[in-house]
Amino acid sequence: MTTSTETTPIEKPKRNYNILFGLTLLALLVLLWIALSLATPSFASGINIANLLRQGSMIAILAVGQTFVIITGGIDLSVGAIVGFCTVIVAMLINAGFPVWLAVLATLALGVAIGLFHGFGIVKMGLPPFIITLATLTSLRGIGLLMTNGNSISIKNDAFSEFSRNSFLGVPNLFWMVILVAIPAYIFLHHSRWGRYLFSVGSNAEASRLSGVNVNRTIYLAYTLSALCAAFVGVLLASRIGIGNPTQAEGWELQAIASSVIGGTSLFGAIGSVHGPLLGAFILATINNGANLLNVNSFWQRIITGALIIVIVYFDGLRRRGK
Amino acid sequence: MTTSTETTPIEKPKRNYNILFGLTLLALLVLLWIALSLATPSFASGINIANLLRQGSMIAILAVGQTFVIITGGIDLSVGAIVGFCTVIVAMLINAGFPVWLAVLATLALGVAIGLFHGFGIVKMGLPPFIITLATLTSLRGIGLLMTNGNSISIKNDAFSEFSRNSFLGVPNLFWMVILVAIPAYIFLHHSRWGRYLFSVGSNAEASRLSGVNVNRTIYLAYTLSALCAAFVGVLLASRIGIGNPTQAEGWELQAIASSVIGGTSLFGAIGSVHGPLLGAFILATINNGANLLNVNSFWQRIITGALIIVIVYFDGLRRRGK
Amino acid sequence: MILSTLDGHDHPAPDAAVPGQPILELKGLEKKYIGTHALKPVDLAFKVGEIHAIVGENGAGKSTLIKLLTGVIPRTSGEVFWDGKPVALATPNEAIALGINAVHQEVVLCRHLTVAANMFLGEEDTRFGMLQGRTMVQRAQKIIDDLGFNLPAHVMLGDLTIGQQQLIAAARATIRGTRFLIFDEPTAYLTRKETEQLFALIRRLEAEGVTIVYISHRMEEVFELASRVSVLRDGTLVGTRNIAETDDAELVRMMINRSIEQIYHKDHFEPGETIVGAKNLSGKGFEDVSLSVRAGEIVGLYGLIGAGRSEFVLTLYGREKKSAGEIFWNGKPANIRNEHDAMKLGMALAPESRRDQGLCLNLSVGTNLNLPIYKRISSKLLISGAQEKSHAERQIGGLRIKTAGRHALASSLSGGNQQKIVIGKWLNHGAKLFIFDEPTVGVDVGTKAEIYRLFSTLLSKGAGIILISSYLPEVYELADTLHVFRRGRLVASHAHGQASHEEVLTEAIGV
Amino acid sequence: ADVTIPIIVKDTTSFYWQIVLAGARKAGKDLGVKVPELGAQAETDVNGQISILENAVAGNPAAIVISPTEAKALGKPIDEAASKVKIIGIDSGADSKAFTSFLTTDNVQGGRVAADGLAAAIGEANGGKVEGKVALITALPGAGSLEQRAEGFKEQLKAKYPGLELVADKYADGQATTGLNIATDLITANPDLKGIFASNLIMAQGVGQAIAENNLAGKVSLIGFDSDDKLIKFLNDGVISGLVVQDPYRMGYDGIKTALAASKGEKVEANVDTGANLVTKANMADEKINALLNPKLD
Ligand SMILES: Nc1ncnc2c1ncn2[C@@H]1O[C@H](COP(=O)(O)OP(=O)(O)OP(=O)(O)O)[C@@H](O)[C@H]1O
Ligand SMILES: Nc1ncnc2c1ncn2[C@@H]1O[C@H](COP(=O)(O)OP(=O)(O)OP(=O)(O)O)[C@@H](O)[C@H]1O
Ligand SMILES: [Mg+2]
Ligand SMILES: [Mg+2]
Repeated sequence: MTTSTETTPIEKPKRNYNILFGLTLLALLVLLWIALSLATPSFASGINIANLLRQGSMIAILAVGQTFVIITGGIDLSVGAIVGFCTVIVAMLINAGFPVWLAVLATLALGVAIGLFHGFGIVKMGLPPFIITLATLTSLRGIGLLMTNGNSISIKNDAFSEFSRNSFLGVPNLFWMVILVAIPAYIFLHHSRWGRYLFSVGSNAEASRLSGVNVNRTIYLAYTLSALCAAFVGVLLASRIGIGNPTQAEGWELQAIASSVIGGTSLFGAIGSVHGPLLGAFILATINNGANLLNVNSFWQRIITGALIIVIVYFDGLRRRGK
Repeated sequence: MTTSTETTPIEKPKRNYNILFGLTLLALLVLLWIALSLATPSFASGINIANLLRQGSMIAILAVGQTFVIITGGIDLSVGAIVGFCTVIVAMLINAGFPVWLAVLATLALGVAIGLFHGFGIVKMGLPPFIITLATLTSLRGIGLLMTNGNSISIKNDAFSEFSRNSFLGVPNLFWMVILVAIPAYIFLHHSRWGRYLFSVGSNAEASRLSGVNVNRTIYLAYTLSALCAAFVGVLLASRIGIGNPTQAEGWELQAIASSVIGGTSLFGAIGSVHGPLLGAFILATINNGANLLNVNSFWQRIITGALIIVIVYFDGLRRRGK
Repeated sequence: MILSTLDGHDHPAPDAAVPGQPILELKGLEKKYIGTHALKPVDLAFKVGEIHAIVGENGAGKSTLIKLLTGVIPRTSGEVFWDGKPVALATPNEAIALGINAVHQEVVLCRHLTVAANMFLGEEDTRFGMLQGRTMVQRAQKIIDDLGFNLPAHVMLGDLTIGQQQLIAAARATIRGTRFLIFDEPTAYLTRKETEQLFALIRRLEAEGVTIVYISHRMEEVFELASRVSVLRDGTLVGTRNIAETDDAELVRMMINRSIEQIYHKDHFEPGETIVGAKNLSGKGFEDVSLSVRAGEIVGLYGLIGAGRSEFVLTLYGREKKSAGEIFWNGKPANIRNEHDAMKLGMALAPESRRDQGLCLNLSVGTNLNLPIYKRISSKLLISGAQEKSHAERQIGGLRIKTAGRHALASSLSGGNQQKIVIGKWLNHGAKLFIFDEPTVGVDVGTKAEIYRLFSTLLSKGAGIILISSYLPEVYELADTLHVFRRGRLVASHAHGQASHEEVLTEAIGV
Repeated sequence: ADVTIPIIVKDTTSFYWQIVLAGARKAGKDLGVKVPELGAQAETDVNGQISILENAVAGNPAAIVISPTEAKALGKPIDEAASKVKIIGIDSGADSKAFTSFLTTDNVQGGRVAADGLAAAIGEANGGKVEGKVALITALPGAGSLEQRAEGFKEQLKAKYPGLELVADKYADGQATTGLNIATDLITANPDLKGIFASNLIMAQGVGQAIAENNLAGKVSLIGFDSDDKLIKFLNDGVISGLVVQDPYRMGYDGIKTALAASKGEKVEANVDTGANLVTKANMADEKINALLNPKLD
């Protein structure tokens, strides 16, 4: 009876695991890229890579914001509407003669206000996130349409429109914006205490509360960040298409959520990262870009997208369970 | 062995509570109706009531199916796409000369197959419900478009188209269909053991499994019922618009979910009823109908819808917490 | 009364298996999790009609064994024989069909269903396919009443306290025509009175020839009930003893491979200043409670389930609103609006329900341990990785939390080890007043002794402690002042050792 | 005003239909008629439009002006409505003989005009050679008028411009950004692409942006449909070679006017074609065209 504690093989630490998981989605993305490079010569061209980066950028930023909310166990259906609405606001402000930086700042501030309103609805009014953000979605589109009367507002500032077209060091500005969002988001989520609080609230709000976490403030924070990301995307979209139009970005909320979930975020909260949603968004963008280059019939394209989503998430799940 | 454990103050049984809750949403609906009758003479006219019943019917049926899924803690984003797809299938079958009853049965069977596929994805492939149903949403629209080449199929059977326009005993047939779905659904959810299992799986899947509940079968069941309801709505929609068109019913999934949540269903599962979603759907229909009659600008209509959703769910929440 | 007929179901009565013959035999049963060898090959036979206790340290593999026997998890290797025939035990249904049932360690029931619905889950009464809701409530009520649990059958399970839920779980397991019933720490959340009721129930089952497996960290329960006892250590079966041929000391030695001379370790300190005082405090679940805690003393709160102790401390801690009365901190009236205020003053609360209030189960052990102190271990913006690591590892080492590492998920720990996290996070934080609500639920003897020693350390540093426990020996031995709660009121107070167990119990029940 | 004539458009959120509504509003003011402005939330929302039509009939108006989203689907409901009130159709047809009057732009004809415009632009850019690859981008599947434009465009290409090869026939999801992305990818995949027809306003904006983004003005010719500030600017900058422009304002105005006359029992013309015109940089200053490009909204 002297058997001492046998050392059990120590489980892989969770963090490494997460990075590995990220890596393997990355592997999938790279695989897609290799396959497409072989299938069509134009895929690997510099110009197409730039296009691809541009095409995935906006959903990627939305997905990062959305992920903060999903980690707390919530959902933000309003991001598409915020994007559309903010294209209108920034377009109007610029056309009214405000300097671009001021117009952008004001638009971002509006995003913060919308996010705070969501937090208020959830925390103070006790509304389910699904409902309050759905209501904002509906109302914001209405307000935007009312302001523009269904018209698009043509932005009369070429420098502003140029921004999204240009590159810096050979990388499209839009992709720089992803980096600009992703790095602070990564530090915030994985290396700051507020990031920890997002996870803990999503895992068990009551336990967090009893451990001194300000649960309400954490929820405000998550929705504000999501809306802020959306407002930022609104500015980028206005720059890219050169108009303010409240009906734009319809359905982007679902794309953002899908990117996030493909990237490993759990809709039950407490599981998620920053790199996951980014990879998710660029996987979706690659599928569309590839299908366009291969001139796949638009209808087939939808079918393939659906099937690929299933396959990707399935294999990803297999790998995670297998570990 | 005499008294020992002190009796806790006995709370009202949950069932009564549920019915009361239903009643009060009903009160809200009635209030809306009274207000609208006073505001516009045409609201209370027989023809308008018939219109209103018709307009709310399809979302109501979808919402009931969706509620089964939400009670298990899942979500079904595909219902709108199934509706659109099934309009195509039933139209093609009828035009191919199949008798209407057979065409309808075949379409419903297809709905069941789609639901089983969802169950398979969730249970066997371990996919999150959000992902598998989002993938089906995308793919089904693609398949439908491919089958119709983007065109609408005109249904060459007047009897079939007439059905949704006609009434029986002064009540529109479409509303009869709601009753046809709601009564078995009510019995199923609240008075059968399978209904009970939906709740238990949503509340604690592990506990249910340990009690010998077949959790997998319950999940298959929920998604099958939801898809079946959607296929049925597809048949009704085909009858109402007289065409098969795969792009119809876009966004109806969100309307169905919203109706369900307004009706008191919890997106975290284990809480829900049949009458709740029905009331939710008709409240939304009334808001739209009233706004049309009052000639509210369609942009304002969106803003008001959003605001009313917040107000209704807020007061409903207040009342429930107050109890 | 024959329990298996109590619910009117026609379950096969335990056939006339000969008492003393093996009914369930394990040969080389083994379970490996990724990274953890939870159960090393075990050979063990359970005899018909015996009460077989299983003891062992936290994480020794007791619950794992139970989960294997009830088809909850698949085994890695080995064989199980039921009545001499090999069985797969691949699903819970298979176990239930054989007549193997369990009351699991964590209450696994559905909070959103009624008590009655939970009791009959999976075996509903139906007529023409329709649920007989009212009949089931009546039957459930009758069963509950017969067992002497005074609980309503029609309320939502989630509205009951955990202790009450545990009783329901026990009641539920007994009505399933069972031949083999496993209790995994059933008394953890029960008071002495309820424990007696449960024991009566277990003896009745034994008399009917049901084989009982009983897991507990409380030695006196093992000696009171069991006929044989098996000891697990680190997933290995160390030995099986007839209860008559062993004693406390031997079992403890087998369990932890060393001996402890004394479990209830208590140093006396000269009480200092009053830290916290409640004056005529009322709130949800309790009324007009006045008491105070001084530096260097342990104030114990004893009472039956639902006596209002938890609600009282939650109100002190700012989680619930007080309806009347006042709270004093360091002699001055304190306005505590929320938990954060309480923490800032210097309070720490380890809540009673680790699942609902204590732990973020799907986060890592390290994150859970550091949750209250992230502010302290962050520079302006960033968390100090080194401090995060050192604080987590100090508690893992100090409390001997059995885990694959600080990155392992809290949910992968055994019940007792989870409980250690709930306590450990407040040790990291440090405070003037520690409130421990049922701190040793599910904790093994060795660790219990360490936790009590830890109390002394806290006291020696000038802290005060409020200790709530439904386990009378614990509060009785440790508390400098013992307050007894009954129906939300503080009915009696005693200094250490002043009143006997019986007196305290009588006051708590109020006969 | 006691007389009410609702107008039901396909999609209130699009600028084109807002111009129709503006025309109707003006007519209402001029003629002393109350004109509720109704419409579906999206051009594909057939069921929504049927509901709106039902609601409008319930209000007992003098007549109804409607632009059916879907010819077949709206046939029966319009027949039924026509049994209670006079129905005037605008813009697009329906499978119903119950229209008292019908003011239409022939969308198939619009598609043909676009093909002609594209051919002319490609010819001009390539020294008279009308040949090369062209693409068609449709905003979203399932919208009747867009299908008709596509039909006319493809028909005309086949019939008159054998040198133009349609290499891609793409559907977007109604979003300008998607149009932009598709156009960018098409240009990447077909570096020798000569022309694109973007068959509605929002697609023309997206595709125009793609051409501007890649500095392909003059290399890839673009024909759009309908107009607004942004597209006119593109036209001026040479990014867009031509726009097919209808007369939505007149459709709205004359729709109400005709409906009022019909409701009074006056005889009205059964079919009116309001025309589709190709606007290029060359003719955009013409008075008639200018009026189309800049309708007087209030
Ligand atoms: N799902 C799991 N994944 C990985 N390891 C696990 C899992 N469940 C349990 N373990 C590990 O298996 C070992 C045995 O756990 P078990 O729950 O059987 O202990 P126990 O004897 O019941 O302890 P306690 O007295 O604390 O309840 C522990 O080291 C635990 O961490
Ligand atoms: N969620 C709830 N809903 C209704 N009543 C509750 C709820 N939680 C607790 N109560 C009631 O409040 C009173 C005080 O409960 P409390 O948990 O404070 O008692 P306790 O002395 O700590 O007992 P325990 O040993 O069960 O923890 C009891 O009557 C209990 O039933
Ligand atoms: Mg255990
Ligand atoms: Mg308690």
